[in-house]
Amino acid sequence: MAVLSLDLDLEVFQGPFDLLLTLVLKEEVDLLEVDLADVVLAYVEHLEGSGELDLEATTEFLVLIAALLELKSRLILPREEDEEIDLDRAEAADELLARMLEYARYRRAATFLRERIEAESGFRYRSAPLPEELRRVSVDLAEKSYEPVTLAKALGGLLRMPEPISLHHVAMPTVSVEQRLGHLRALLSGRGRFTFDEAVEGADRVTVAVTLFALLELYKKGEATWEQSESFGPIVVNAR
Amino acid sequence: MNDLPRIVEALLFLSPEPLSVETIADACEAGEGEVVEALARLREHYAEGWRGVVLREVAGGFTLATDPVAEKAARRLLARPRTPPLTQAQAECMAIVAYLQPVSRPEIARIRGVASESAVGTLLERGLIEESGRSQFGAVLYRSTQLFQRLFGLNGLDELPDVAAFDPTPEEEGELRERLLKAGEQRASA
Amino acid sequence: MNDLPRIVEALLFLSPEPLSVETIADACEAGEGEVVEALARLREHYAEGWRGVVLREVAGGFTLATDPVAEKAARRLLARPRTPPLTQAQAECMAIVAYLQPVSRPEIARIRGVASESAVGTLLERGLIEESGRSQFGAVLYRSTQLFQRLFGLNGLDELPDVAAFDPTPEEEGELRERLLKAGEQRASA
Repeated sequence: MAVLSLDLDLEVFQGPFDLLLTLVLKEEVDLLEVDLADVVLAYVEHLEGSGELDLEATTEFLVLIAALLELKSRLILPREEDEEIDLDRAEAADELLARMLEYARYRRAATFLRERIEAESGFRYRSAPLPEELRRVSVDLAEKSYEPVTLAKALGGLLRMPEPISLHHVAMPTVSVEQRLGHLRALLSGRGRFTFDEAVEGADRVTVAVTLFALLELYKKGEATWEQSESFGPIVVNAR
Repeated sequence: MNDLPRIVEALLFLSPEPLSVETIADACEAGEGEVVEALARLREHYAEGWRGVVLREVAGGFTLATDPVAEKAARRLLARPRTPPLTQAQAECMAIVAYLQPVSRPEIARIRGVASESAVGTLLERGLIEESGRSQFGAVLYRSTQLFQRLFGLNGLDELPDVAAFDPTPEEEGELRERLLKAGEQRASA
Repeated sequence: MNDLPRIVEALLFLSPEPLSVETIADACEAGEGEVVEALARLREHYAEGWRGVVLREVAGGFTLATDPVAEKAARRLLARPRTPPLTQAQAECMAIVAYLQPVSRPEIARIRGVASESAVGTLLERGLIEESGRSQFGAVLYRSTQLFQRLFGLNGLDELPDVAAFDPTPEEEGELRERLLKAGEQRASA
């Protein structure tokens, strides 16, 4: 089944995937309101249902969903406050189309190359060893062709100790979005205002990531807003 | 009787790689003009149609190869499959490297929208691409090889068609957009 | 028009070994009589005297070989060392042999953290390294050649540049080989 006809049943939209794309492009559906996780779930369900993995279709789906996710994350986090969201949205839709077109370009170039190698495969080249009398290379004919410093560089590079292997990621994440949502809500109702750093004090990386996810969820539900006065500066979260 | 065409033929027969006019001229201690002429004479002989070997210009030089007429017999004799065809993923990675080189693996993944480790690995292993330094962010860069040109029958990278030739035409692009929109309207009003 | 002489010519061109009439007939799925006839026709063409390649009948069967007229040019062409740029793997193997010689292949692999068969093979084939006896455990040892020094413009191994400039941990004391092995072990397990 083509990815584009994948049937979706979302909160803000019911219908095939290509229609959703169309409406996003026409700005009739607000990408901010589309739950992309549900789109992914619908696709996974469809895959499970069909029992087979169509690599081409899956690739196409991943390209589309990745582009949509990137767009959406940009919409959620406008770079400058005074930037018009609508302008961003139009730009974003154009970029989605541009990315699809770029990929289409190399897909077609790939078809060209495949046909070319196929057409060439009847030609074979000789790979026989040289006759004995011609095998000796003459040192006298050799001229300087390489820089000795490349050797020192190559050897120096080998002395570099690789990072010790981290087994950190093997540990199962034990923190859920629900837990972090609860944590953030408690902070909100307690103080009404806190910094992100305070919210994740002493937490490991996975917890920090999940907390960020929970924060996005709060924003989406209209429970909180945040501000950051400069890049990498503290993020202040306020109850809405 | 001029021996040059004979000598050139012998060199082409022996050399494992395509030979440029300059290299041949050096080896023969002859002028490049003479070599070009000798190659033209050889080409005539090889073009006569009864030969099982053809003179080809690939990867920036001249080389001899068997005519496809012998492919089936050659496969039986050498018990070696011909060049395996490329999978779609490999072909896409190959196209991106060929056109954008030097290009990094993350960039390939960005264009294709999926991680491309295994396809890039296979292309490396088959000698179709090779490393070519590192990007400013430390990612390994890749470029195409001489072997790529040989296997694809190209005499140089400039023989690749302009990549813009593969772009959807403005009409096609407009049509694509319009078709999407129209389908959307019909469904939306239904 | 009969394609058999063309196909036979192509097979002789490809095969590094002389081919018997029987082998050719099998590959072409033709009768031995037809092959003998095709060979006779080829012989006529090759006997015309303008070719740089000749058809020879030797102990094991038929083979193509270059005519002695091309020998001098062939020597000039092929006796010149080939010097395509070294890949990263080749440069690393070359550096290990140059600085630590004599050194065995397993040791090279341990230092690099990956098997290095193909890079070492290429260096051998290009004459940059050569065998130099065996280690106490029976592994072949390698050292750099005269050709290596010529191609890198060195008058002696003592002219190899100091590694310290590219050594990330110059303050660390100890034997170069030992430190390389240690780093290699970590790479292999990474």
